[in-house]
Formats: sequence, structure tokens, C-alpha cells
Amino acid sequence: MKYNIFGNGKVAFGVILLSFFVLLAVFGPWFTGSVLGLDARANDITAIAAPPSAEHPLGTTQFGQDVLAQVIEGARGSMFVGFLGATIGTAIAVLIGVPAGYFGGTTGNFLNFLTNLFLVMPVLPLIFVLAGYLQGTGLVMIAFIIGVFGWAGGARTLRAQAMSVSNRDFVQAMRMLGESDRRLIFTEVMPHLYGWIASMFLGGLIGAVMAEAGLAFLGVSDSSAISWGTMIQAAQQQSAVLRGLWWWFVPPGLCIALVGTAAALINFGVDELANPKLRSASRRVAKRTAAVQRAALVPEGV
Amino acid sequence: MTSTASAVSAAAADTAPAESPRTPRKRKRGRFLFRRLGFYLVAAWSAITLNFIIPRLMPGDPSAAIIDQLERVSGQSLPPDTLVSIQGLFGNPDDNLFEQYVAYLAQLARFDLGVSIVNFPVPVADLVAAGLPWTLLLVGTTTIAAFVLGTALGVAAGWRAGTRFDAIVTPLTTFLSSVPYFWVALLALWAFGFVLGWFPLAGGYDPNIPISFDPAFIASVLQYGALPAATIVFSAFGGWMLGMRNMTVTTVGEDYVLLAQAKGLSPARVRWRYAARNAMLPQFTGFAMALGGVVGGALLTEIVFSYPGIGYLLFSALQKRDYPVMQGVFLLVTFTVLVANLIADSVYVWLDPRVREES
Amino acid sequence: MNEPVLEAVDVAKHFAVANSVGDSSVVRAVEGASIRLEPGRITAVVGESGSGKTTLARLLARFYEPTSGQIRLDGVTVAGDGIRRSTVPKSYRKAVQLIFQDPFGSLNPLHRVRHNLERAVRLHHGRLGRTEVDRRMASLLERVSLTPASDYLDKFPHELSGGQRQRVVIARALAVEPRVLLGDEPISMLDVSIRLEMLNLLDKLRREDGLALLYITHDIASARYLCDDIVVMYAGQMVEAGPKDAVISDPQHPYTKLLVESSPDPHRTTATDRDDIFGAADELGEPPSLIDPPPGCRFHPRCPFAMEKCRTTPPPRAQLADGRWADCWLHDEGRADELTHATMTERITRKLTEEPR
Amino acid sequence: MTFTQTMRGDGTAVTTASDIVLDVDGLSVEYASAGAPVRACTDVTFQLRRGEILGVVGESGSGKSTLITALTRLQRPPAVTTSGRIVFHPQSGRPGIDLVQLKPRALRSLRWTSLSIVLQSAMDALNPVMRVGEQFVDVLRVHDRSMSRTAAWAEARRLLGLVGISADRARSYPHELSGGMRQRATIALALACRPELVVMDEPTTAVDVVMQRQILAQVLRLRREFDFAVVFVTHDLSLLLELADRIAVMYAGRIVELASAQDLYRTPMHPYTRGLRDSFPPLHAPLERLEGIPGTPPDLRALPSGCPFAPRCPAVMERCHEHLPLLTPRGDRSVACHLHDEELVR
Repeated sequence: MKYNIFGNGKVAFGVILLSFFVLLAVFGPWFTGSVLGLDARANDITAIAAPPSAEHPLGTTQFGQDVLAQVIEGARGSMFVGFLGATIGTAIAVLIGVPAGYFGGTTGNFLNFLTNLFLVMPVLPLIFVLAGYLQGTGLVMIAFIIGVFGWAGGARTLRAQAMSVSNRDFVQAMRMLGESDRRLIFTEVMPHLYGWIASMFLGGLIGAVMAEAGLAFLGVSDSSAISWGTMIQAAQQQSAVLRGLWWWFVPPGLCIALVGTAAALINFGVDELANPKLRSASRRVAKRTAAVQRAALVPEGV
Repeated sequence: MTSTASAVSAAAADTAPAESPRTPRKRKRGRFLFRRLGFYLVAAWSAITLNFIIPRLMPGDPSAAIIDQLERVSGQSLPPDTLVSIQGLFGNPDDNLFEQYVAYLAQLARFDLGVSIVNFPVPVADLVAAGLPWTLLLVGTTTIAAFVLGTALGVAAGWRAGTRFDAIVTPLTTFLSSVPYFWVALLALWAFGFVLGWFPLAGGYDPNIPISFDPAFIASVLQYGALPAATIVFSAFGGWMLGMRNMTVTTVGEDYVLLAQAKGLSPARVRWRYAARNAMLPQFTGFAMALGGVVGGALLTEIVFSYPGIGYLLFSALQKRDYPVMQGVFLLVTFTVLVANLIADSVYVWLDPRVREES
Repeated sequence: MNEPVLEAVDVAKHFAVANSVGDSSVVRAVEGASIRLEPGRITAVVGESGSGKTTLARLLARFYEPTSGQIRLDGVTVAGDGIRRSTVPKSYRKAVQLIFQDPFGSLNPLHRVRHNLERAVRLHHGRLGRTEVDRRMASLLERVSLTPASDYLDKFPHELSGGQRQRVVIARALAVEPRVLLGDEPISMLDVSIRLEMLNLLDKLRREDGLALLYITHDIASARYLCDDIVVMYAGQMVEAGPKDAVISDPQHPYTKLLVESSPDPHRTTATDRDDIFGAADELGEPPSLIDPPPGCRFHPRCPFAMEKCRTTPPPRAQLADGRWADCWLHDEGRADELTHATMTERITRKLTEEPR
Repeated sequence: MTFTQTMRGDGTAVTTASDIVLDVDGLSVEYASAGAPVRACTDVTFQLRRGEILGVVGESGSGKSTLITALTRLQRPPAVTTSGRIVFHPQSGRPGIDLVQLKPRALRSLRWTSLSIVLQSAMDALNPVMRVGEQFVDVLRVHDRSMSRTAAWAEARRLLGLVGISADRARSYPHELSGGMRQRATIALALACRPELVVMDEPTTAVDVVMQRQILAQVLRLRREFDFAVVFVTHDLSLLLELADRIAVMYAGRIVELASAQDLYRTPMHPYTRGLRDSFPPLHAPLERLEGIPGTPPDLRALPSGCPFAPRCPAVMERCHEHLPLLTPRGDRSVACHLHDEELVR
């Protein structure tokens, strides 16, 4: 029962990594501007497509913009879309998934059908088309579209979990006492779903960051905004690959991957929290077992 | 109510019908697939309707804008049938919504997806039909390859959960599955195409060889396709693997695996026939969720490699606001994904005698 | 006979179930069941899983509405024929409470003992001051022998043993001050050594508070220990009822006899040889499907006494001495004494292995 | 069957060689937990005679489930056998084999042919995606490589017939059988390779009393036919008293009493055994108020010093809190309780 998720190395690492990027998104641009004296949008015509140097730690782009400053500025854009998209998506997932699982019946079936529909639709092409119509719209709109079309997987999980929790005796027992559905949902069922909702939010976060990057890569973005996606897109457009300007497109992609890894690692811990079998399959348990084994000096047959 | 459901399932479990083994099962599977087919038809209809609604929801008059654009591109007024076709897809100011919808459905039934703005006057259907085989080739093979590779590695990691292999491979895969597809594609293109020069930098085949089925052309297809395919597999297998790893860990704890070990079966048999065989089932039910992401990622990958599939087509269309092409691609991708899901369901039904439906 | 507090009259419950492919069929979980629960009296319903005993308890708890028949509280029909389906009023909740089988499952692992008791107290006793709520919670825990209360109020379920949890569950049910307590196998998930304490606690509640108690169980020996009357259920129907000792020592329905014979009894005085005890019980058959139950008497496919009319016509209820009754054609035929002649296990095995099914 | 009693070095009476099928000596199992390892089984010692039914009874936390996986060498991390021997004596008269020391390959060949297991829930124990018959066929053919598929299927059908399941059911999947049938199928499965020892883990708790009676009657008949020994693990002492030849009572990971079923019922020597016996109300005998055993089973992570039963024991003495009583032979039975310390008995 008692299980400290921060005692789990994977989770701790994930949390640290994610916190770093959140802090970077919030305070980074101020830091680059005031402390490092760099400007993501300034063009340094003395350094066009320059490799990393003391002046530009991560080099410059084709336009003489500092890559480090852009990565930090991009963190804000990407994380903004990530958080907003994940918030919207998670909210819809909760609003659809929890009632679907709790009430079952006709209501539940309809909500479940809706979920499955959004689940089989290839969301990314759909978002592309929608965003295509809305070209030039800001990051808010993009986050909104991503959230509105990206909730189905989460709703499906929540529905299954809400259903299993709702069928457990303690919910029935409290209903027997005369508790209302509203109270049952909020005080008895929902607390069991917080872990899943958190995990869903993290999944949505990385999904939104990736989707934004994908959209930007396709050229669907706010032309004035800087995000990791727009950086990669700019690099691609200026044929950075064919000209060997790796410092331009490697850092933003790596950042996306690191945020994704952080989210996935935290989710791993949440999974282990929810599924004791996964917990006992961890490296730590294996090591402990081996230690007891060695101490006992009885060879293990199996 | 939920309470009823649990009581019923308990009651139903107690009274497990003692049916005779053979024939009803086949009929059951048939009916299950039939119901799924029904669902996919509704899904397809929803996609078609969505495709109808989106342009009509947009501010302004997309229909007029497109016609205007087409006339500018072609430098002449549109032939009447093209005009009808565009108005059918994007809105006809003279008809009410219902009339528009009926006309739109009738038009789709004739595979009339309008004409491309950029490649005027090539019909969208032709453009899409030209790109589809390339995408199917690339995405189809890589999806299967990633699925097989991910599942196999997932079994290996899950079976040896807690070992060093698992402790290294699993976090590494977590990282890989978090990397954007197109960025991996860019890196691969830069490293293997640009720096090492092992692979061509763009295209789906050698433009100097005429398109045919002769060995030289096929060889060039393989050569051009290898790098895009590899990057998609590289980015996609991690998701399958992590799912399979956790399912395997869970399954290994099941009594039937314990009993299989107690029976003295070979470890390989226990692992595959008992553990993996059961752990694999959720992989198919989760297919829909994973496939959408893979397809989206693969479309982006095509763009990096200028691969002549529909992803690249979509990209060009987005760049130039070629709405007919965009919507045609969306419809086609959706249909393909639905068919893939139906196939996954069939495989699932074949794999699980219980045909446990989630509904 | 006293007036019953809670009564079920000829209730039936059918469930529509969708099988794995979505075809629906009807499970006849309970049919034609009547039961009276009187203050200060404990009635046991004994049966195997799938016999409908849990469904009966849940009907009485109004988990779901009966398909037909009536549920009466204090003689007033509250559910069933002629009553429109509605939400269960608080007054019913206050009168009737259900104890679940699994003490691990019926307490929310995320809430302390305090939460459970406090909600129960507040839901049914209007606005109460903090001290009054605390006082009530303490006295509830005391009544289920969890003392001192302060040791338990702030514990989470996982910090309690199985027996302690079930006591908390009982305290929670008592908090509404019900007049009827329905126990759905309340001891079957507990460790053997603490089951008796729980039975003794239920007995105390009956004696001290005059609760009407329904005790659902598959363990006929524990039913005998606790209750006054026994009702035996088979395949969704009641087949025999009466005072406990009479029913157990002299079963008047073949199924009751089979059940009693099959139950382990370490204090057995007669046969001591193992092979004698187990006999040649090679084939005793299984309860029928409730989706498509056999016509006539539902026990007839297994019954060694089965006659032609058993296969076609449901048996009439034979009213016997001491308020006993049994649903069996043997009484109608005057053949009831045959029940005492040989063991059921022998007879059934002989019948089922000789006749091809 | 002849019993020859000898004395071992430590003074324990032993029936030797050919009559013993399993000799468990000083078996301890620990769980590697975050803190100090938790001992779920401590110093478990018993002999299983050929063809005997040995009941093992215990409540939650008694270590009986741990004992099963240790005996059958099926334990998984974090459980570790830290000491002891489990010596299996084959009927052929070949020297005893210590299962604890055995290499995986040798262990695999011994499995099912010498030692099989029946698990509590047949629904969980049968592979849901394999036909029931196929689950017989694979084990039959692993242990007899000369057996053809056809012959193996025929054998599977024959084995199912032994427990009253008709041959055409062999092609069913587990979910298509009723609960009772599934459990009988797993018993037939356990006998597929004619083992000398079958470990049964609460094989009848998931079925109703009537089916329990039927299954146990079949087990007894099959045991007469095939002459295997049974370790029958359960929480239901009332059932064991009827079924078992001898019964080992476990408490807090140790055997606290081991005696014949009759002796255990009539003259339980350990207060826990007595309390457990009196926790089952009689079905026919006159009723009287029973009290069970007050208190709760101990937490293995925080065992009291001295006798783990002391906090619940009605006959507790001062020494019980200080010294752990060890399982000591008393005639043809053994008990671990200070009440029977030599000087007190006298």
C-alpha cells in the first residue's frame, strides 16, 4: 500500500527532467535575455550558420539567430502548447470517460461509442486539415485543436478504470448508506483515478508537444512564434540537413525527446504504483532478491 | 446501473453455458466481426461527414475562394463540371445544407474528390491514387516490422524483468519512443545520407529508371525506401515494446504460466505459448490507439525524405492551401486506418477464443 | 408469529445479459422467492454460488428492483409490482443495511475509518455538532469491540486486519441505526479463527438491539450456529425452509440432504473412515444453467428420486410440521420417508453414472 | 507397506528410505523486501510417506502458500529459499534428489513425472487460449518424446474421462467448461504423467461443497488407482480432518503441530490447533457457544519474540514470551509448545 513513487529512480529522474523544462519555459527567456544577453530573434550578421562557439554556445542559424536562445524561447512555446493542449484534452477525457464508466447503461454506451470513434480516427491528419484552414493562427488555437482531438485514448482508460472502481464494493456500500451519485463520484471514485489522470496529463503533454512540432514542421504555426517545432521546420526549409548544420536541428528535437522521456518515466512509476506485478519486476527487487540469495548460498534452481 | 452489471457478470460466470464446443464458436466470431464492421462503417460515415462539415464551419466562403483561386491558376473560367464538383465538396450557396449533403455523398460515391489547385486540372482522386501505393508500401511494411520487433523485444524484456537487459533496454526504448519521427528522420538523413552518403537524400525511387516491375527499379525502390523505413521502425517499435513488456510482466505472474513451468515445459514454450501468446492480445485491442500516431508520424517522415506518398502530397497541399487535396488525403488516410483496424480485430478474434468484446 | 419488518413476497429477478458477442439472453437469477425477516430473529439463506442467494439479499437491499413480486417494509409495499421504479428513499436506507462479503473491498482504501463512520452518521442524523458526531462514532466502534475508539478512527483500512475491517463495516452499517441487517456471506473471507467472533457479534446485535438479520451463506454449519431458521435455495428458487435443526437433521428435500451430506463436519460421530465419508461421490452433477433452466423441478436432472411429473411440472409446496415446508413431489406422493433410506451421494452417483446424460 | 523407524542424529524419529517420498528438512524461505528480509517459512521439517495425504492447514500469513511454491520450486522473486533441503525419493529406489540444489534442466525432467501441482483456481491455471486437450498434449509429449500427437490426444481424452469429463470436451477451451469441470480437468492434468507426489493448493475452495465432495471422492479413488502421495494445503481444517492421514498446522511460518488427523482432532496439543478445531461449529453435534481465537494472526514483518502465538494464547506462560518453542517429537506426533516441555509434562 505504502509506496513512495519518488523512491523510484525512474520517477525521480523524470520529475527532475520535467521540472527543469518547466522552469526553463517559465524563467528561461528572462535568463537568456538578462543574464546571457542573447536574443532569440536578433540576427547576428557576423555569424551566419556558425557552428557552436564561445559567443554562441549552440551556434547560429542561417539567419544568424542564436540557437541556444531559440531553444530556450522555444521551450516556452512548446511547453505552453503542451500544457494547454494536455489540460484541455485531459479535461475532456475526464468529462467523458468518468461518467461513461460510472454510469454505464445507455449514457455510458453512447459516451463509449464517441470515444471509440475518436480513437480510430487518425487524429494527426485530421488536425493537419483543420489547422490547414486555420493557418497563421496562434499557439492557443493549435493547443485547443490538439486538445479537442486528442482526448480519446485517455477517456478510454478512464472509462475502464472508473468502471472497475465503481463496481467495487466500497462504492456500493457507500451508496447503500444513501450517498448521492455526485458525492460517490467525487469522494469515492475520483480519488482512485488521480494517478491515471496525472499519467494521462503527462501523456497529453508530450503528445501535444509532438503534435505542435509536427504541425510547425508542416508549416502550420504562428509565423512570429518560436517553438521547437518551428525551429526544426526552419532548419528543414533552409536545407540545414543538406548543409550539415546539425547544431540547428539537433537541440530542439533532443529537447522534445527529453520532455517525452521525462513524461514516460513518470508514467512508468505510476503504472508500477497501479500494478504491483510491475513493481515486483523492478531492478531493485531483483537486486534485493539476489542479495538474499547470495547470503543464503542456496543456488536457485529456476 | 453499474451495480447490476457486476452482479450479472457474476451470475453469468456461475452459469457458464455448457455449450457444445465447435460450431457456435465460429458463428460467434463471425458475429463479432460483423458488429465491428458495423462500427467501422459508422466511423467511416463520421469521417465523411466531418469532411463535409469542416469547410462549411470555416469563416468566409471556402468554396468561392477555391473557385477563385482555381480560375486564377488556370487563367480561365472553370468548366461547369469542375465547378459543380468543387461546390459539392466545399459548399454551394444556392442549396440548403441537406441538399448539399446529399449531393456531397453522391459525389463521393463516384470517387469525385474535386481537382487539385496546384496541379490543375488533375483530379484529387488521381493524385491520391498515385501516392497511396508508396505510402502503403512504406507505412504498411514499417508498421508490421515495428509491431513484430517491438512485440518480440517486449517479451524479452518482460520475461527478464528486473535483469540488466530490462534495466537498460526499457528506459532506452522509453527515450526512443519519445523522439519525434521527423526529427529522427532528419538526423538519419543527415548522418547516413549527407555525412556518410550511403543513401539517397530524396525521393522514393531512382528518377532515371522508368517506373516498372523490373529488378533495377525494384532495387532502387528498396534503396530509396530503406532509410525512411528504418527511421519509422526505429521511432515506432518502442511504443509496442513498452506495452508488450508490461503486459508480459503481468502475464508471467498468472497461474497458467506458473502451471506451465510446473509441467516442466521448455522455457521457450512457456514463454511463447503461454506468456507471450496471452500478453499479445491487448496489443491488438490497443492497435487503433497506436496506429493513428504511427500513420501521422510516417506522413511527416515522408516529407523529410520527399517520399512520393500521400504524406508528401499533404505537405505540398498544406503549403499551397490546396484544400481539395488536403481533404482527399484525410479521407483516404482515415479509410486506410479503419481497414487496418478491422484487420487487427480479425487477427484478435482469431487469437482469442473467448472473443471478449469490450463494450 | 411476529410481524415481519422486511418481507419479500414471491419476488423474481431476471437479468438481461449480453454474452461475449452482444447477443442478449435472460438469466433467471431468482424466481418465486418469499422471505420474512422479523425483529430479533436470524434467518439464514443457504445455497451454492449461483443459487440466487446473493441476488435475494441485494433485492432486499434494493440494489435493484425485482422483476416481479413485492418488497414490503413494515407491511408497506415499497418495491415491485405496481410500484414505479424510483430512487431508493433515505428512509429505506435507514431501515435496511447490507454487509458485504469482502471486508477488504467494502472499505475505500483511500479513506480513514473516520470518513466511513462520519458519512454514515451525518447522512442519517441531520445536523450534528462535532462532539456529538465524535461521541456517536466512539460508541459505534465500542459496540463492535474496537476499543479504544481513538486507536481506530484515524486508521486506514490497510492498517487493520480482516476481522477489524469487517467490524468497521458493521459499525458503519449500524451508524444509520437500521432495523434490518443483511449479511452477504459476511465471514467467508475472514480467517477461520476469527469467524466465530464475528458470528457472536452479529448474535449480540440481534439480542441487544432486536435487529432482524438475514444471514446469507454457503456454510451450513455456520448457519446452524448463528440462525433460527434456514432457507435452502437451489438454482434461483427456494426449495426448503424451517427451523434450523429440523432442516439439517431431517432434510425434506433431496437437495437439502445432498448439501448437508456434502458439508464437512469434523465433529462427525458416525462414519470415521475416510472412504466412507466421501463415499462413491464420483458424479453428483452440477446446477443447471439459469438462462435455460430445466422444466418442472429444477433439481430433477440430478435427483435420484425423479419421477415423470418432476420433469414436467414444478412441485407444489408441501407444508410440514413446525412451520416447515419443502417443494418436492415426494411429499405429494407420500414417498418422503425414502429420503432417510440411503445417502444421496451414493444414489446420485449410481443414477448419473448408469444413465447416459 | 513397512515402516522402519530409525533415529536421526538430531533425535527425530524417521521412517526411512523407500517409504518416504519427500523429506523436507529445515526449509526456510525469505522475501527480499525493502527493509530486512521477511521470513515466510521458517525451519519447516516433515516427511511425506508414499501414498499418504498430508494436510497442511494455516490461515493468512501462516506461510502455507509460500511453502507450496518452495516445495514445487516455483517461487519467484522476491521469494528465496535460504536454507534447508527438499529431498525427493523416487520409487525406483534411486538415491534421493535434493530439489533445492537441482539444476534447472534436471528439475524440468522431474517435474510432472514425479511432482505435479493443482492450483486453487482452475480458471486461472488453464491457459485461456489453448484447448484443454492441448494442455495435456504438450506436457505428455515433453516428458515422453516418443508419443505421437494422436496418441497424446487419445491419452488426454482418457485422462479427462477419469474425472467424468466426456471425451469431446477435450477440444473445448477452458472458458467453455463449468467451474467444476475445469477444476476436475486440472486434477486429471496433474495425473497425466503418473507423478508420485501431487501438491494441491486449496483445490476446492473455488467450488461449492457438493462439487468439493465429488472432486475429493475422485481424488481418493484415483489415489487408490495410481498410488500418489498428496500434500493438501488449505485453510479448512474441518475438511482436512475428514480427508488427510496426517495434518501439519502452520502458524506464522512454522509448523506448530504435526499429527494424525484423528489425534489432532481428539487431542490437539497446541493451543492454536485446539482453537482452530473449535472454530468450526458442528453440523450435527449439540451446539454450544464457541469463541474462536481472539486477536489476529501476527504480522510476519513484526513477529513477537518468543512464541508467535503467545499474544493470542489462552494458556500463555512467562517463558512463551521469551523462548521460541521448537517442533519436538512426542511419540508419533510433534508439537512446538512450551506446555509440553519435558519438565512441565512430568
